[in-house]
Amino acid sequence: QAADPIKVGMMLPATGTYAKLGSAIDNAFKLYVEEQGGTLAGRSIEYHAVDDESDPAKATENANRLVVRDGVDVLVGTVHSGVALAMARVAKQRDTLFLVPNAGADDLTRAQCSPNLFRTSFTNWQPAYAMGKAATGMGHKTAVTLTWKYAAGLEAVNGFKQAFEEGGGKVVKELTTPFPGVEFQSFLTEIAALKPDAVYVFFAGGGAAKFAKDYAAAGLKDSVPLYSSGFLTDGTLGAMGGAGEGLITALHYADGLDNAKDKAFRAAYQAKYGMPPDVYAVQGYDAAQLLHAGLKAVGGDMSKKAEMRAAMRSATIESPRGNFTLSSSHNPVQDIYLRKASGEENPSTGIAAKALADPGTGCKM
Amino acid sequence: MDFTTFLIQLLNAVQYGLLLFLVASGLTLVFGIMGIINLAHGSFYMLGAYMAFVLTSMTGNLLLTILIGIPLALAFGAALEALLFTHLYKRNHLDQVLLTYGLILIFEELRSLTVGDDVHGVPVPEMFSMSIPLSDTLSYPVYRLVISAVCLLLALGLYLLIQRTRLGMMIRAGSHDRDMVQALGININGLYRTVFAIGVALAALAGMLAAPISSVYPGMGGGVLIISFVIVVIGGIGSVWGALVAALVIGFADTFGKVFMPDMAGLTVYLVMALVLLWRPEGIFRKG
Amino acid sequence: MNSRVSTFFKLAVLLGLAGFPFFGSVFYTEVLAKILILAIFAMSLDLLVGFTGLVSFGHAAYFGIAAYMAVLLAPQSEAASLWIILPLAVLCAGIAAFVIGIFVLRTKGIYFIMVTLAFSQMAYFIFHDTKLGGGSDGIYLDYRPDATIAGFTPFDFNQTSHLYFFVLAALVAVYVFLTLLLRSPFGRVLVGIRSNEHRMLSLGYATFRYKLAAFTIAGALAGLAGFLYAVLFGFVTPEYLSWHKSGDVLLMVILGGMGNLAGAVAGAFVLTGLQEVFADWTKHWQLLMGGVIVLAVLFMPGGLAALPGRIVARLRKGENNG
Amino acid sequence: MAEILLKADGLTRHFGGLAANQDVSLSLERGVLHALLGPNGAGKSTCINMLSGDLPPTAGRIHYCSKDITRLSAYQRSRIGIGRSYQRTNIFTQFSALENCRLAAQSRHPRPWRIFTDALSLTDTLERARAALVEAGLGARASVIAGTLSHGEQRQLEIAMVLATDAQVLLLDEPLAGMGSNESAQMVELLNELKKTRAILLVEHDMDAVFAVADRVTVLVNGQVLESGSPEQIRNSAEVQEAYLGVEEAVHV
Amino acid sequence: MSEVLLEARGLHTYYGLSHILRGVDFTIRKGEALGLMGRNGMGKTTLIRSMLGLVKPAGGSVSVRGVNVTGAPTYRIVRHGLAYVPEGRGIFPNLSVRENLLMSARAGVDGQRAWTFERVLELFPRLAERINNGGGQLSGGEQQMLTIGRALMTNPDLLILDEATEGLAPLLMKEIWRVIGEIQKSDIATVIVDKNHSAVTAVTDRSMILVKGQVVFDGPSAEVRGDPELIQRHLGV
Ligand SMILES: Nc1ncnc2c1ncn2[C@@H]1O[C@H](COP(=O)(O)OP(=O)(O)OP(=O)(O)O)[C@@H](O)[C@H]1O
Ligand SMILES: Nc1ncnc2c1ncn2[C@@H]1O[C@H](COP(=O)(O)OP(=O)(O)OP(=O)(O)O)[C@@H](O)[C@H]1O
Ligand SMILES: [Mg+2]
Ligand SMILES: [Mg+2]
Repeated sequence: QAADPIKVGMMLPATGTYAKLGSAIDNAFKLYVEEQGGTLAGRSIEYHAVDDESDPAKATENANRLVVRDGVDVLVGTVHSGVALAMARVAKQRDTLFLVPNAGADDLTRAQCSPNLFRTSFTNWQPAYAMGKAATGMGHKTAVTLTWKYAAGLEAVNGFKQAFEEGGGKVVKELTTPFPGVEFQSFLTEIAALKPDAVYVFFAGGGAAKFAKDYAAAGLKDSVPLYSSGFLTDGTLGAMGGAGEGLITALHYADGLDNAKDKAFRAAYQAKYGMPPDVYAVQGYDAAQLLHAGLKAVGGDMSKKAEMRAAMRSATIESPRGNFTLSSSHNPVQDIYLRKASGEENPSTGIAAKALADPGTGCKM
Repeated sequence: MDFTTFLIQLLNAVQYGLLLFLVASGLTLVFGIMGIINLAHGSFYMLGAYMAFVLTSMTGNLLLTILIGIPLALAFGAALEALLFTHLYKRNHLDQVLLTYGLILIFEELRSLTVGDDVHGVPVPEMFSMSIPLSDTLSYPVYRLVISAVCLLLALGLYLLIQRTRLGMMIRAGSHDRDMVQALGININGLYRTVFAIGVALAALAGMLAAPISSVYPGMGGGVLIISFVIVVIGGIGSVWGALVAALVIGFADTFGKVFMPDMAGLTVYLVMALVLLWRPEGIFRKG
Repeated sequence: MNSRVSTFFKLAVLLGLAGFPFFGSVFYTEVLAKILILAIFAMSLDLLVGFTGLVSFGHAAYFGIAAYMAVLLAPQSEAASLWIILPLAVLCAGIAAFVIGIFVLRTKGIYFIMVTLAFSQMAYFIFHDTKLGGGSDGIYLDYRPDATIAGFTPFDFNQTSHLYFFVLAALVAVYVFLTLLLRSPFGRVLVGIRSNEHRMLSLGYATFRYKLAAFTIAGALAGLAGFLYAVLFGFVTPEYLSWHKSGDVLLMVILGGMGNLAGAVAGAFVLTGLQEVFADWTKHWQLLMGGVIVLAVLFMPGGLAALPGRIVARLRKGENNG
Repeated sequence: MAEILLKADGLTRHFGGLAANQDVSLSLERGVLHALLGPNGAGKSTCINMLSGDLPPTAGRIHYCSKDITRLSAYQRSRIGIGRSYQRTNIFTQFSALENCRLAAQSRHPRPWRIFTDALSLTDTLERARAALVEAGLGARASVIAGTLSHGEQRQLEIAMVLATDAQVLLLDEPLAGMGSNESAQMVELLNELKKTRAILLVEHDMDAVFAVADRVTVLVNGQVLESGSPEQIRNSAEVQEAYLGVEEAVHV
Repeated sequence: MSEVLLEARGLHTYYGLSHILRGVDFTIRKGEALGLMGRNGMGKTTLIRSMLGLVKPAGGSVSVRGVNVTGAPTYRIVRHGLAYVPEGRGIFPNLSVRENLLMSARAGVDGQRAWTFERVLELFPRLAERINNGGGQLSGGEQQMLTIGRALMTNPDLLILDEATEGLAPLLMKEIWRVIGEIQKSDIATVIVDKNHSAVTAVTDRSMILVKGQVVFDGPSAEVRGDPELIQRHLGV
């Protein structure tokens, strides 16, 4: 039994907009395994990979490819929330261990939560809620939100709004634009006319870079502060040119965290892949750590599902982001940092919410 | 909405419309005039944007980049035509759909292999990097206005080329009956190669010009593909003015759709297209 | 190719497909079922593109609408009756196609392509931007429909092989139906419309009605495919209606060779099959896929359907020369 | 008095500023072949297009068997028995010559509901199609793909298709153009046969043929009726000679 | 004897498997007028298209002014001073009348521009009236005029007319025959395919009759005119 390897199914985007995030997760996961000498709890690891193309329409089949065809012991994935939701169903049906290293869909650890599903990233709600809290803390009374009209963005806006209004502020307008549209000029005009105290947005990737540039070019950056979940400025600051300088965002990871784990991780990652790691890499790394924690508890015997899951549930992960534990719905209970962009980095300026747990509403487990 | 805001939105609409025309201009030529269904238009646009990124990081100057980039794009377009497209003119038009779809996959993958999957920025050229204040809170980037101006020039140039020169006549004739054009002593193959190359160069130019404001990222070609077709078609295939008007119409629909029907914003462009084509089944400007 | 040889060949393929679940794994049975469903989808589009000359770029709308109906019309906590929900879903797709057809068929050629796209995109955004079908995250079907009729259960969809056979039977039925349809006076009119609609009008055919009928039938058959797809995967997302999906099926039809039902099936097999294989091989599968497509266009005029004929001709020529 | 099948009153059609037809009135009777002559661009095809429903008139009325059909569309007019041929060959180039005619014949009994019947098994239609091909002199070319027929043969096919529809009113737009002399002669014979039971409007520039078959002639110039009368009357009209026939011709005959 | 303009030797042409031209020899000299006759489907058009390179002959050679152009692209062949008026017109419906004429304009091989836009419009005043109309909106006869005019705009030395008088009204037809006579006087050679045998033999010096892709007669037009039996046998009148 201990002889044959554990099959890990990596279902990540290898093509398209999210390809880079997919490879960061993949890299870091493998980095951790290698650091352990290529084995976890005495068992070697065999990878099976599928490009999920970030296409929900193909998600069920792709997940089946790993779970049913290859019979993987662990399913790892993915970036796109819609795809992850479909994966969760497949994994649940087969009761296969499922680790989510990025997708932030609230539902994964709320209504769709399940004993076999563990997330090492965040809920869309978490950083947004923390940001909302921080924004009221800075004395803002009114805010406008803007996001792509899709689940992740709407969830983030909800989180922000909840915290902002709990803190006595008011969201005066919630703007949305079709995904993945990048023409923001009319929204900027509207924001300028509304003159709120703050703006909260949810964008990532190319759209994020474009938005920050447009925001600055419209002259709004100096008059109306812009806040966001960290994805706005992660990996996009270079593309923003100077437009991203000083932007304040909230996320469960930041550059230059002064902890040993992080330093070691960054050095190792840089050495192996020739580029600095990012939050996605951290999440992938932690997914491997979490798996390791579970395996250690059962001595590598994955048939002891209940035991293994209990161990994972109660593990404390020594993450580069700082230690975290899991909530009862299997989502990290973690510090959310406030970061201020500087150059191409997002160094932390403090903690927006300490040990923030997702409410896990609707999770019956 | 107060009046100033309305005026600014109007400006946004026009400016966005012109930007759309710029993006679609290459397609106006390749699809509208030559009749090639080119789904890879977005890829050529992406190519331009990435070229802007790579070349400006070497030359540090967007203008220089454009000067280098255009001949490169022309050569690339001519090579593609000679290798691939030239074999398809006598076939069913839908074969071009298949071919150009294959090209999208190839270009996308090659981009990923050579430049990677990062998001990149291209700096706005120094001399256009300022903004003009419009209201107490809002100002307008000069570079966008420059693009609008370029776009109008381009529209004029295309119009003159297509409607006023013999070259334009020959291309249009060629889209109808290549044999007959040849039989009149015109080298239709060479002509088509040239014009296709110009079309590719236009798409790349659009990518280069738009790079500073749109940033450069994987999949950016896909985003402009459908909208470009929408513009060429609802303008009336083969009409440059039509495309310009269509681009402005879409610019308006999109801008004011976002303002007045935010919940339906994704739909507006398509709603407008459906309405226009049901009203005028051959586009706003029928071909002459 | 000799028509007897081709019939024989088709029967052999059918036999092979029918035998697959007895030998293949559950996963590949599902993959094959998916391909068969897409083949139905492709044939339905071929009725429009290949035979009637109506290049629809929005065919996924009917596929997706029926898929949504498979979930939305089913009760939350138990299985729906197949014999009620299947006709309902197909009917909905057919009605949608009929209504949309009344509008889009006013246009021609490239304009038709774009209007069909416009309508399908509107349908896409309706599902994507409203809570109707779970928004952008999609919606799940928890119980596959139940085939019990008057107390008797002929097959059980929870067994993949049963579902597979049902799909295969549907494919054969659609193939036979379309073949007969195309031989009939009605079918001849459709082909005439593709060739020269104006002349059909002046010969006294109410071409609009014929086109509308074809559009509706094609929509309903696409709906059949969409329904089966939803049942197979238990999941429906707005992406089912997106233009990518419409494009995919159009590619199958073109690659297969327009105006040939078997070609459409072959197109579905080759495009989906190659992707399965390539994606398994390498993460740069798009490069291979794109390369194959480009080569296929250049060296396979007329698509897969024309291939046997070309090979035979080549062999004949060789014989004559040798 | 012969039975009037098709009657046009005051047909007018403008294309922008151009009046392609101006107040044109015609009537087609069973048993009569009516020739419509006129210089190029006079509006003959436009007139046929309006009668057949391909083009809506700007003004004027059209009656078929004293029913007003001005608003009927092209296919509806064809259904009630108005058939036409085109000046620019308008055939199904990808189909065999026979299938071209079969489709024409099928339009009389479309039977769209019989979707499980093989169209080729409907022998009435098939026979009608074959007969039409033979009448037009293409009997030996039935299985040839229409697009690969020579130009002259395509012209013959154009006529065969109208014949296959078995229309009561035939609107023929230059049926002889492009046909060889042999085929032309054959066609003249056919026209003489057809006109006994039908009403025919013939547009044709081949004067030998026209004067061999026409019972009445109307001459159109610049969209207006210049003269209408018996063939002799027309042939001898100085105005017609000047505008259309050319003077020597008249001297010649 | 004057210079040979266009010459074909032993042309064989296939469409798919059907053998259309079966070894045709063809010559035309500068300033000569040649009538090409034959019943429908005998291969007249195919012969012309083969010589122009619009279909690729399977065997035989074609030369223009002594230059071997077998297999050369059509536009090269034509640039030696040939102009082609195809049967069934072949105007560009998406171009206006003006554009149809202007797009083909070029000087002759000798650098002269005897035929100008104005001169063509003088020949066909009807076209001048419709000058801004779309080509597709012309009447049949007007389209025919346009095709001839377009061919003349290339200032050819050899004008190939494939059923150029189809659909022309009698008056205009006479005018065309007169023009063809004029053209010949200016040393332009013409190849005329037409159903009107008496007219063809009247304006041409030499006649050629094709039957099933083979030349069955090649000689003085006067001979054809004087031999009703020959016409009867090959052209079936
Ligand atoms: N769609 C159109 N748009 C504009 N003008 C048109 C259109 N159709 C025809 N015309 C013009 O109307 C006039 C009459 O055309 P019509 O085709 O009826 O002539 P015709 O008598 O049939 O001539 P022909 O003997 O040459 O065929 C012509 O001058 C033509 O240019
Ligand atoms: N594209 C084609 N494919 C196959 N066969 C063809 C094609 N074009 C012509 N043919 C055949 O070649 C033969 C000669 O045709 P061609 O057009 O040369 O005749 P033609 O002498 O010009 O006749 P017409 O006087 O009717 O114009 C005919 O039998 C015709 O059916
Ligand atoms: Mg006419
Ligand atoms: Mg011919």
